This record gives sequence, C-alpha cells and structure tokens, in this order.
Amino acid sequence: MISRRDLLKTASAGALALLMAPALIGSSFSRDMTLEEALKEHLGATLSDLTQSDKVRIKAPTIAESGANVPVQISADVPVEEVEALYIFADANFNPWVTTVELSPMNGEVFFATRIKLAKTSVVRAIIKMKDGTLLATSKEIKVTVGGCG
Amino acid sequence: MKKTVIYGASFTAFILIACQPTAQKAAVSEKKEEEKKIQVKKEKKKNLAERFKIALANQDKWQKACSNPDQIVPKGIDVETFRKEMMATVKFPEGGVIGKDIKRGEKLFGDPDKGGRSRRGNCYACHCGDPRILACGNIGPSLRGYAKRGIDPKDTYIRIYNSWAIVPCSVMPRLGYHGVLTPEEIADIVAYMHDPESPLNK
Amino acid sequence: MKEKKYLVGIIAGGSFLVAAVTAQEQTPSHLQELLELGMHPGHAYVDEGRELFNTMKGPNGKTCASCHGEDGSKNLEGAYARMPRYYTDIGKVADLDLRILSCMTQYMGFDPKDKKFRKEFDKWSGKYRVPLATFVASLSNGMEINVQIDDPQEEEMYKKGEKLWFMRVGARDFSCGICHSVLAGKRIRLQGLPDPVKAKVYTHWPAYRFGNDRMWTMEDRVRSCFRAYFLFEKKWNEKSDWVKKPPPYSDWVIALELYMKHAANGGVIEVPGLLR
Amino acid sequence: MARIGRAIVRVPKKIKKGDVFKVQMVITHPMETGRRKDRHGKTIPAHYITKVEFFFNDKKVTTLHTGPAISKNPYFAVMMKATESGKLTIKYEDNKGGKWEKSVPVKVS
Repeated sequence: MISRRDLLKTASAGALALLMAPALIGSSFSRDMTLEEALKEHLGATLSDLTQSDKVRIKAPTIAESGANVPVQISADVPVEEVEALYIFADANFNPWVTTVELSPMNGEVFFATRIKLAKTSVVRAIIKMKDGTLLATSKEIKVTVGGCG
Repeated sequence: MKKTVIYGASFTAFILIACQPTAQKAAVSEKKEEEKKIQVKKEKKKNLAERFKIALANQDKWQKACSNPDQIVPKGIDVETFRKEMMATVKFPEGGVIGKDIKRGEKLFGDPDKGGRSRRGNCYACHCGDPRILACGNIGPSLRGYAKRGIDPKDTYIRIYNSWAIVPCSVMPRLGYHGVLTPEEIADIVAYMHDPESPLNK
Repeated sequence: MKEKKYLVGIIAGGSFLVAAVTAQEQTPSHLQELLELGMHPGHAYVDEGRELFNTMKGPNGKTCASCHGEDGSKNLEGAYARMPRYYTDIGKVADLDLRILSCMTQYMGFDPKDKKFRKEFDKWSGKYRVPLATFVASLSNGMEINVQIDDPQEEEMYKKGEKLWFMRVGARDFSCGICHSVLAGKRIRLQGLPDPVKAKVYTHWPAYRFGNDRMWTMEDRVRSCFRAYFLFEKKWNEKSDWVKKPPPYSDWVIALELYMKHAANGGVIEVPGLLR
Repeated sequence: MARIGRAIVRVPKKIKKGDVFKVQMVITHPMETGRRKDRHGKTIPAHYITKVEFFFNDKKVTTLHTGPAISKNPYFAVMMKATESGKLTIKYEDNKGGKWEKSVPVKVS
C-alpha cells in the first residue's frame, strides 16, 4: 500500500507522475511465471522433455519451518565431463527458476549446495543438462510451515 | 474520519492538477500530525525504563502467587478460593457463549490461510487441531474432534476467557480477563470449536 | 560438536501425525540439514568483528587491539566465559554488549551520548556491537562457561534474575520459567522448548538465526522475549499500551543473562551458534 | 549487519592430489526480491547476486547464475578436483553493479 504521505507528495508533483508510478513500481517486480514458462526460458524445454532419473538426488528437508531458508543439496551419479549445467526450480515460487550452475570437468563431481527461498509449500526440481542435450530430473516436495511461536 | 478527508483530497489532486492548494493544506496538517507522532514516539523511548518498571509492577496478586519455581498455586492459598475469585471475573457476551461469526472465530484461533498464524488467539502455538496446520504445539492437548467430547460450550468459553478459573496458574493465557480478546471474539472461537462442520471436528 | 548434538536434540519437527504420537519423535528437520551444511553466515560476523577489532580506531586513535593485542591475544581469551560479571572500572555487573560499549566509551574515546554512534552501536544492524560481540565471544570457543557469583553486586543481580525468571506478568501471564523450566521439552508449534539449566543453551550464543537471517546476541534475545509477554502500562492495548522491550543493557536483561549463564556453567562454548 | 559483499570461503586444510574437495562460501548480501515492502508500505527495491564465478589459477571452474530465490546471506558449495596447489578466486556481482572478488590459497600435497 502506498502511504498517505507518499500519495500526497506524488499528487502535488502532478498527475502525470502519479499515472506513471504504478508502471515504475511494476518494473522492479519480477513477473509471475509458471513452471512451464520458466523451463522454456532457461532450458528451451517443456515438462515432458524431462527424463525422470534416480541418478539425480536432492537432499532437502521434508518440512521447513521457514521458507526463507531451505537447504538444498543436489548431486548426481553421472560423470561431470558429460554434464553441461545443473538447474534448480521451485514450482510454487513467483519465478520458479532458482539457479543455474555451469559445471566443468575441474569440478570432479556433480554437486551443488545452497539455501533457497520458498514462497510456500512447493515441489523443488533438480535438472541436469547433459552435453548431449538430455535433461535428467528429479523432484521433492518441501512443506513450508510457520516457525517459532507464530 | 480524517483519513477519509485526506484520501479524498489526494483523489481530487489526482484528477485535477489545479487542486494543488487543497493538497498543500492537507500536507500541512499531515506534517503536524507526523510531528506529533514523532514527539509521542520520543516520549515513549525516553521513558522506556520507567514504562518497563511500571509494566512489571502491574503484576496482579494471582500472577504473584503463581511466580514460584513450580509455577503452581503455593501452599497457604486455597485453590478453590483462587478459582472462585477468577470465576467472578468472567464476563459473558450478550448473545450467548456461542457466537455467530465462525469464520472470524477460525481466524482468531489460527488463520489457515497463514499457516495457522494469529497474533491474538494463536491457539496453534500450544494446541493441534485442524489437520492442515502442521506447525502446532503440544503444550496443551490436541483439540482435534473437540466438539465430539461432550464439553459444555460454556466451559469452553470460561477456559478461554480465564483459564485460571479452571486450572489456576496454568500456562494458558487469560485472554478475556486481560482484554486480549473481547467476549464476542471468544464466543466466535467457541462457535468455531463446537461447530461439527469445522475442520477441527471433521 | 556438543552444540550440534544439542541443537539436533531440541528440534522436534514432524507432521501432524508424528506430533500426535509423541513429542520426542524426530523427522528430518530443516535446522538439522542447515547444520549439516557446516558453514553459516554467523562466521561472516566473526570475520567482520575481527577486522573491526584490529583496525577500527576510536576518536582518541586507539583500537581494541591497542589494549587487547592483535586478534585479542592479550587477556581476552576466556573473558566471555566469565561474563556477565562485576567490573570495577564501570562499577557494575556487565554483559558482553555493555562491556564492549563501556570499553569503546571509556578507553577509545567514543561519546556515549553521541546519537550517531549509539545508533551504530545499539541497533542490531549497526556497525559495531553485533560483529564485535560475536568475535569476542568466539575467542572463548572450546572453553567451559565459568560464571562466578562472588561479588555482592553479582549476588544481587543473580537473585534478581532468578526472581525475574519465574515472574508471571503481562497480558499473557507468562514467565520465562513456565515454558523453559516447567514445560521444557514440549513444543511451541514445531519449536522445541530448551531448558537452559539442563541443556546449557548458553554455549552457542551469540547465534545466527535463519528465521530472520541475522546474528543475535543474548542481549537481543532476552529483550525480544519480552515482546511475547504483552507487557502493558495501564490496560492491555496492543496499539497504545504495549511495553515491548526493556531498555538495552538494563539490569533486567543482565540479571536474566547472569541467571541463565550461571546455570550453563561447565558447558563448552562454541560460537557463532545456529538457530532455526 | 555485516557489510554487503563480505564473503568467507572455506576449503579443507589438508588436500591430497587427486581428491575431490568441497569449496564452501557465504556472502553477506540482503538478496532482496523486489517484492517485499518496508514498514511504511514502500517496496524495497530488488537487490540480489546475479553471478558467482569460481576460478582456479585463472581457469574457470564453475559459474553460478543466481536470482532472488536464493536465501539472504547466501551459501554456496561446489566440489573441485585437486590437481595442483594454487589460488582459488571467486568473483561475484549483483544487480546493482556491485562487484567483488575473494581469493584463498589451496594447498595440495
């Protein structure tokens, strides 16, 4: 909500500025996206292009007390030489894309760990893009609850 | 009231740029109000120690009685008298102990849209109930299927209004006694808890 | 290691079903896995505190290291294990935060009434207090907490702390003791209630809290706890009458810290700790 | 809050040649999404790390492309293969033009 004072300030600055304000605010927002849109943007693929594989593993809590800090560890039993990049997506986020990790043979193995934000209970996906174009994927649901005394 | 006036003023300014004076007048009064607010804030900050001291001294005689390492009614104080004294503080709402606004009752109990959060009621901090709320405490008993237990809604009301009328020195806050919740709000919570259709009982 | 064990111990996560069965039941938890990452942002505060300690000059040109040696090598190791304690130079019982404040004002020339300085010091997001406190506390890592109560002022504070610990007050009728002594082991929502006497919680403070992504000193923690009390001046009213916190470095806070840390005597310090 | 952009990097003290070891880092950064509002209802502008690059002896090992969905004060961990001793340099930047660099020595025996 825009505070009263801001509203007044903007108003006295002229109606034009006020008319433009929503557009300006809007531009700093990342646009809401669906998972399909995010997959298309970052991988040029659709959900059906993903190959579910038990070679890819996600280590993450089943229940997270705070959606602001969910530890996620991705690893995969494939030679790192054959891997181009590793992706993390969270279905229920405003923008499901979380991160892209470009790996090289110097990494020794396919591994990445970080902490991510989840807007709400969501499926988290790890996708490994192989050099031959195959997309190996796995997913895990993480329940986000209220932490502390509430 | 004032809010409406100011909003109205800014709305006029929004439509007509010529309305500048109106906006300015409003801005001046706004500024004064703001200054007043800052003054009050400063006062509050300055007296923080004083205010805290008063707040601690506000401890009532029953709280004082419970302030022992076991947090129970100490020897020398009759539990029955304690209960009676607490019972005498319970005020009932005009429309009876079962309120009408079940939705409001649910929100006060713990808003399911916010994971069971509710600042004033905050029942899920200590109790479980609605199976959708995963983050629920186990300090108090689970309230799942509460309506099926044959408890008199009046007792439920008293428990929420002043739990010490039933269990003296209990950890459950005396929500009605202190005015954290109004009698009408408590009645709505009772309605939510005793409604066979509520997620607590389904 | 002890810290890890304890932290894992207090997390009673779980679904509704698990919760209904038993309080002790544990499922893979958020915090447990955060701990397994092995490294957390609290370490950045230690790093920053060390830099401030060695390089930040007071108005009279002295740094912390001028008296305490580079990286606190002179007489600061183990100092935190003894705090809060009575200090003759300030004439009162001080906790870590107040001790740092008094050092900066008495020996480094900062003006305690300088608003700009106090803002940087008092606020959790300020430049000085939290990083310095975290760093100084970390100098006692691996040592046992050893709070002595031998000065009359310390004794008085201890008694005050004990009384405050069990004092039921405010619109929620809470006391520290009812949840953390009597009901210890139960859960508020999914958060386990630790008993500072048995579990020696003080060993991992100051701690980094993932819930709001910042470092907390015990001073911050105790002051914030009072928010939940719903303390009021006249009649409870959330908007106009809520006395949220005691003033910083006040006797109430230090007394409670002294009571809790004395109870944790013998616990091995390992900071920065990690909390949900 | 610690200063924005401060990073700490941790690598094992003892690394044998041929081992795969873990590189961990924490960066102090607000990671604002641009969706949150402050107390006065004003939107807090987006401010997050966009790119993190790991170099070993000036050869690129890994590039992370990150967005606002990474937690505040982000933590990253990747693996690296120990071939020789040298310098690990991590370069990172945010959407407001902040650029930083942090180097740590890696000793391989």
